[in-house]
Amino acid sequence: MIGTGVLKGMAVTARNFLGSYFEKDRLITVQYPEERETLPENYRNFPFLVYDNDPEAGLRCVACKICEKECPPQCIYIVKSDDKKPDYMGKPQFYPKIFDIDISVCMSCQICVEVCPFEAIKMDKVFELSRRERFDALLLRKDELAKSNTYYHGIHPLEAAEVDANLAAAAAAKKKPAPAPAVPKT
Amino acid sequence: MQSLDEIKARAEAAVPGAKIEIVPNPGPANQPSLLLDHEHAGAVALFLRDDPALKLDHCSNVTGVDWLDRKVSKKVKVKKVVDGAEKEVEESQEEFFPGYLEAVYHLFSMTLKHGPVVIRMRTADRAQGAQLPSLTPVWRSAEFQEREIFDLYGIKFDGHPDLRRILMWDEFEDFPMRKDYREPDDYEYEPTPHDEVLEKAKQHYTPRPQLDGAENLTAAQQ
Amino acid sequence: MSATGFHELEGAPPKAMNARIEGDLMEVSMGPQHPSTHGVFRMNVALDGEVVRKLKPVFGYLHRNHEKIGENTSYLGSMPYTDRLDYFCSMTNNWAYALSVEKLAGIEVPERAEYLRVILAELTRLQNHVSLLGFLLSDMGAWGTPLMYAFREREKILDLFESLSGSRMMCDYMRFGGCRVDAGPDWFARAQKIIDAFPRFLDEFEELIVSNEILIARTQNVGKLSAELAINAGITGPMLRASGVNYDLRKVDGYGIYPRFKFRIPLGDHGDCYDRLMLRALEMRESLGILNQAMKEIPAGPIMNPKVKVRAFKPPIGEAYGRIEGPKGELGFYLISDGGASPYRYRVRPPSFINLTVLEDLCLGHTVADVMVILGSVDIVMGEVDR
Amino acid sequence: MSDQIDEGLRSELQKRGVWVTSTQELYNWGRKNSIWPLQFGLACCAIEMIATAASRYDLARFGGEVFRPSPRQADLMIVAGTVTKKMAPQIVRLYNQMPDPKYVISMGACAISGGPFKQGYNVLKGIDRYIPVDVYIPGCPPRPEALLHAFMELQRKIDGQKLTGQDKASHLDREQPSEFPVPAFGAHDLEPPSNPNIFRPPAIERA
Repeated sequence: MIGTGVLKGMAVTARNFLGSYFEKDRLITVQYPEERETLPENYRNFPFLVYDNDPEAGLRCVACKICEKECPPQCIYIVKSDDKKPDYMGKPQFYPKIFDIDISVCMSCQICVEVCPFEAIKMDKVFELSRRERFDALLLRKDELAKSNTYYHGIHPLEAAEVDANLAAAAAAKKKPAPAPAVPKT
Repeated sequence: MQSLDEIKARAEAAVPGAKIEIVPNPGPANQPSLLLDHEHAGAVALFLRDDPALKLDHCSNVTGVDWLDRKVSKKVKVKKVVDGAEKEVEESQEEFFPGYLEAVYHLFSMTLKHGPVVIRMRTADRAQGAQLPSLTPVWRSAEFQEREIFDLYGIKFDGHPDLRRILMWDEFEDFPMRKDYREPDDYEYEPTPHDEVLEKAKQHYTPRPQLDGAENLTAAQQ
Repeated sequence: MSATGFHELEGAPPKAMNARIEGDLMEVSMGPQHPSTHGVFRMNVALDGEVVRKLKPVFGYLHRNHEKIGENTSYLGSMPYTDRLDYFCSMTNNWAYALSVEKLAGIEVPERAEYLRVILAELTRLQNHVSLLGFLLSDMGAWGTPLMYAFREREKILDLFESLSGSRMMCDYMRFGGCRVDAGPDWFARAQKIIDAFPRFLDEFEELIVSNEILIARTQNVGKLSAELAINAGITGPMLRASGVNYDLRKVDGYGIYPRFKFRIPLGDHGDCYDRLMLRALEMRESLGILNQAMKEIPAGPIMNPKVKVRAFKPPIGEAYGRIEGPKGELGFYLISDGGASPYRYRVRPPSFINLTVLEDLCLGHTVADVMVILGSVDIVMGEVDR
Repeated sequence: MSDQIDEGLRSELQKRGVWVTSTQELYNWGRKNSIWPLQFGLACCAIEMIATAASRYDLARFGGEVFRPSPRQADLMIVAGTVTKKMAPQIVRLYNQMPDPKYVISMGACAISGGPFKQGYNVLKGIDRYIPVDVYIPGCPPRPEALLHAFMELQRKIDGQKLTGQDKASHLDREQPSEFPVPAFGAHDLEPPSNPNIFRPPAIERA
C-alpha cells in the first residue's frame, strides 16, 4: 500500500527519538564546554618541545634541524646556537637559539616526532587555540613551545614512560665502558 | 596474459606500419611499457581494446610526465693521433638528450580481469611540437584526464572532443606541472622559510642600506 | 507531457508552444557554492524548462596541487598529504600510496600489519558509505534526520581511528612496509563492540529508506548507466558494480590479504540511482563480514618491516602503478622514481574524478532536481576530484 | 550604557526582580545567540563543520544551527578548507553579498595561511588577503570542539562591540567598507595578489 514505506520510516524516527531518553547509544551529544570527552592517549594536535627541569637549559633539542628538513609543510624554523651549553645530562651540546613553529601551517602529521632522534619534540593535545589575530598569536616561539616532561607524562602517560625508560637505558649504556671491539675473524 | 613481446608482435602484425618499442622498467615493480608512434597510436589502441585475447577495455589511468633536456657526460676512449703515434685518449663527451613530454596510459581488462599493460606516447619537443593523438575516441575515461594533461602539461591532443583547461582558469597561461614552471611571487609573509622559500622571501625583505654595502657606497662617493 | 517535458497546454496556440520548445536554452551555473554539490563543484547546465539538455562540469575549485607538492616532498612527506585527498577515507588513501611505494621499492609487509590494514580499510568503507547515504538522503529532501543518524555512527568509527592513530580524519597511519602504531587488546574489544552493534543500525537505516515511496520515486529509473558505457568510461567502484559489472579489485587483484576472506560482491541490475544506493548498503554488510573474520584471525607479531628506513627513503629507479579498491572506486598511485628522495612523477588516479566522466550522460533528459540525486549517487569528494 | 551602571547596584536590583540592561547589551545578546552561518564548505574542514552541526557536538546549543545556503541570510562565513585561487573571487563575492553585520571564521590551517598546501601554485595563502577575518582556528582539521571554542570566541567578540563612540563596531561605521574588491583571474596569478588595505603582514626577516 502506498504510504507504508513513509510510515515505517517515521516509526524509526520515533524509535530514535524515544530511545534517546533511555539509551546512551542514541543520545551522544557532548555538552562542550561544560562536559569534555577524555582525549585518547594517542591524540595529537601540535608539536611542543620537551624539557627536563629547566625550560631554558633543560631543552632536549640540540638544533640538529632534522625536523625542520623533514616537516612536509615546512612550518618549523630553527637557528642553531653558536656556542655549546651543557644539556640535561651535562654534556655540552648545541641548542636552538630560535625555535619557531607556525601552527597556522602545521598539519599535525607528527613526522617531526617520528624523525627526532633525541625525543625532544612531542605532540601536544591542546586544541583550544582560536585567536583573533594570526601573525603573532599563531607563531609559537621557543618559550611557548617548551613544556616540561611532567606535562608530557600528564598527556601521554604510556608513551612518556616508554621514552623515559629508553633514555635511561641509553644513558646507562653510555656510562659503561665501551664494549671491546669484536675480534676480526682471521 | 600474453607477454609484452607477444603483444608487441601481434599489434605490429595487426596494424601495418606501426612502430612499437618496449620501454623497460628497471624497478622491482617490473611494469615495462609499450611506446607507440603517433601515426598508428589510435589503431594500435583499438587493437588492444578489441582483440579477443587482450580485451583491454578499462583505461584506468592517464597521465603526463615532463622530461627536461638532459646532458649526460661520460668518459669515452677515443683513438687519436698524438705526436705521430696513435694513442688511446680518454675524453669526456657530453651527450644531449632533448626533452619531451610524455603521456602514459595504464590499461586493464575488466572482461578478462588482467593487466596492467602500460602504453606511452612522446611528443617531439616541449614547445611547438607538444602534440599527441587523443585516445578519447577509444576510451572515454581518457576524456577528463587528457584535458588535465593539456591543462597542466600543455600537450595538445588531436581529436579530443573538448580540449579546454580543466583545473586552472581559462585565462591562465602557464603549464604548472612542468618541471621548469615558476610560480608567482607571493612570499610576503614567511615566518619559517628555508632553502628555496627563504630565497624567495628575501626578495620581500626591506633593504637595509646600513648593512648591505651602503658604507662602501658612501665611501666611494667621497 | 511532450518529449521536451512541457505539459501540452490544451487550446494554446501552436505557434507560441513551438516558440517555447524551440526557444533558447536557459543556462544555469550550479555551484561552486551550492548546498548539494558536496563541496566546491560546479556544473554549467543548459535547461529546457526544467529538463537538462546539456551539462558541463567545471572543476578546479579545490585544485590544491597535490601532485606538484608530492613531487617536491619526500616519499614519507607525501603520506599525510594523501589523507587530504579523499578526506573521508584517509586510511584507504594511505594504503593505496603505501602499496604503490611498496611495489616501487619491493617491500614486504608483515602479516599483522596487513590484517590491521584490512580492518581499517573496511571500517573506512563503512563510515564512507554510511555518510554518503546520509548526504544523499539529505540532498533528496530528507533534511537532517538521516544525516544525523549517519554521522552518529560515523563518529563511533572516527573515535576508533582517533584512539589508534591520534586524529579523527587525518590518520596518517600507514607507512611503507607496515603501520605506525599497534592496536592493543582494548582497541580490538572496542572495535568488536562497534562492529557487533552496526547491523542493528543498518537494519534500522534500511527500514528508514528502502521502502520509502518518495525515495523510490526519486531514484528508480533515474540516471541509468549501461554496463558498456561504464566500462568504456573507466567507471569503478560501487557505481560500476551497480551497472552489473563484476569488477572488485579486492577479488581481481587480491592485494594485501583479501584472498583469505570470504565475501560476496553485490551487483546491481539496472544501474540507476536506487541500485547505486542499495549496493552501498549491501557492501556494508559484506564489509562487516570481512571485519569479523579479520578480527578473529589477526596474528601477533611485528607491524613494521624492520628493513625500511623512516628517513632518507630512496627507492630504486623505476616506476610503479599500484591500486586498491577504495570506497569510491579504483584508487591508484603512479610513481616514477629517479633514485632521489622525492618521486620524479607522483600521480593520483582519483576514482571520483573519473566517475564524473559520465555525469552528463546520466543527467540528460532528467530534471534539475534529479541532477542532485545523480551527483549524490556518484559519490564524489572534491579533495580527490580536483586534488 | 551598561558600564556606567554600578555592578553592585545591578546585582542588587536583579535580586529584587528588577532586570536592568542597556540597548547595547540587549542588542549584542540577541546577535550573539543567533549567529546563522553560511552553509558553505570548501574541503576537509567542512566535514568537521558538518560534524559540529550534527548530533554529537550540536552547534544548535549555541544558536548557530541554521545553516543558510544563501549569503543574503547569513551572518557568519566559516571559511572551512583550502581557498584556491580559482575559488577566491567567489568567496569574496559571497562575502560581499552577506548583509551587515557579518563575521568570518577562518577554520583550519589552509584558510588561515594556505596551510600544508601553501607551496601550491593554485592555493591562496590565507583568505585574509582579501577579506577581514575575525577568528582564526589553527588545526588540520580542527576538532569540532575547537570550532565550538572559536564560536564562543566570536560570541565574546560580539558581546564586546560598542554601538556608539569612537571604537564602535565596524558595521555601524559608515566610513568602514562592507564590501571588498573582487580579484580578477590573471595570466599567472590573481590580480591583485592581495588587498593591501586589509592584508598587512609584519616584516619578519630571516637569515
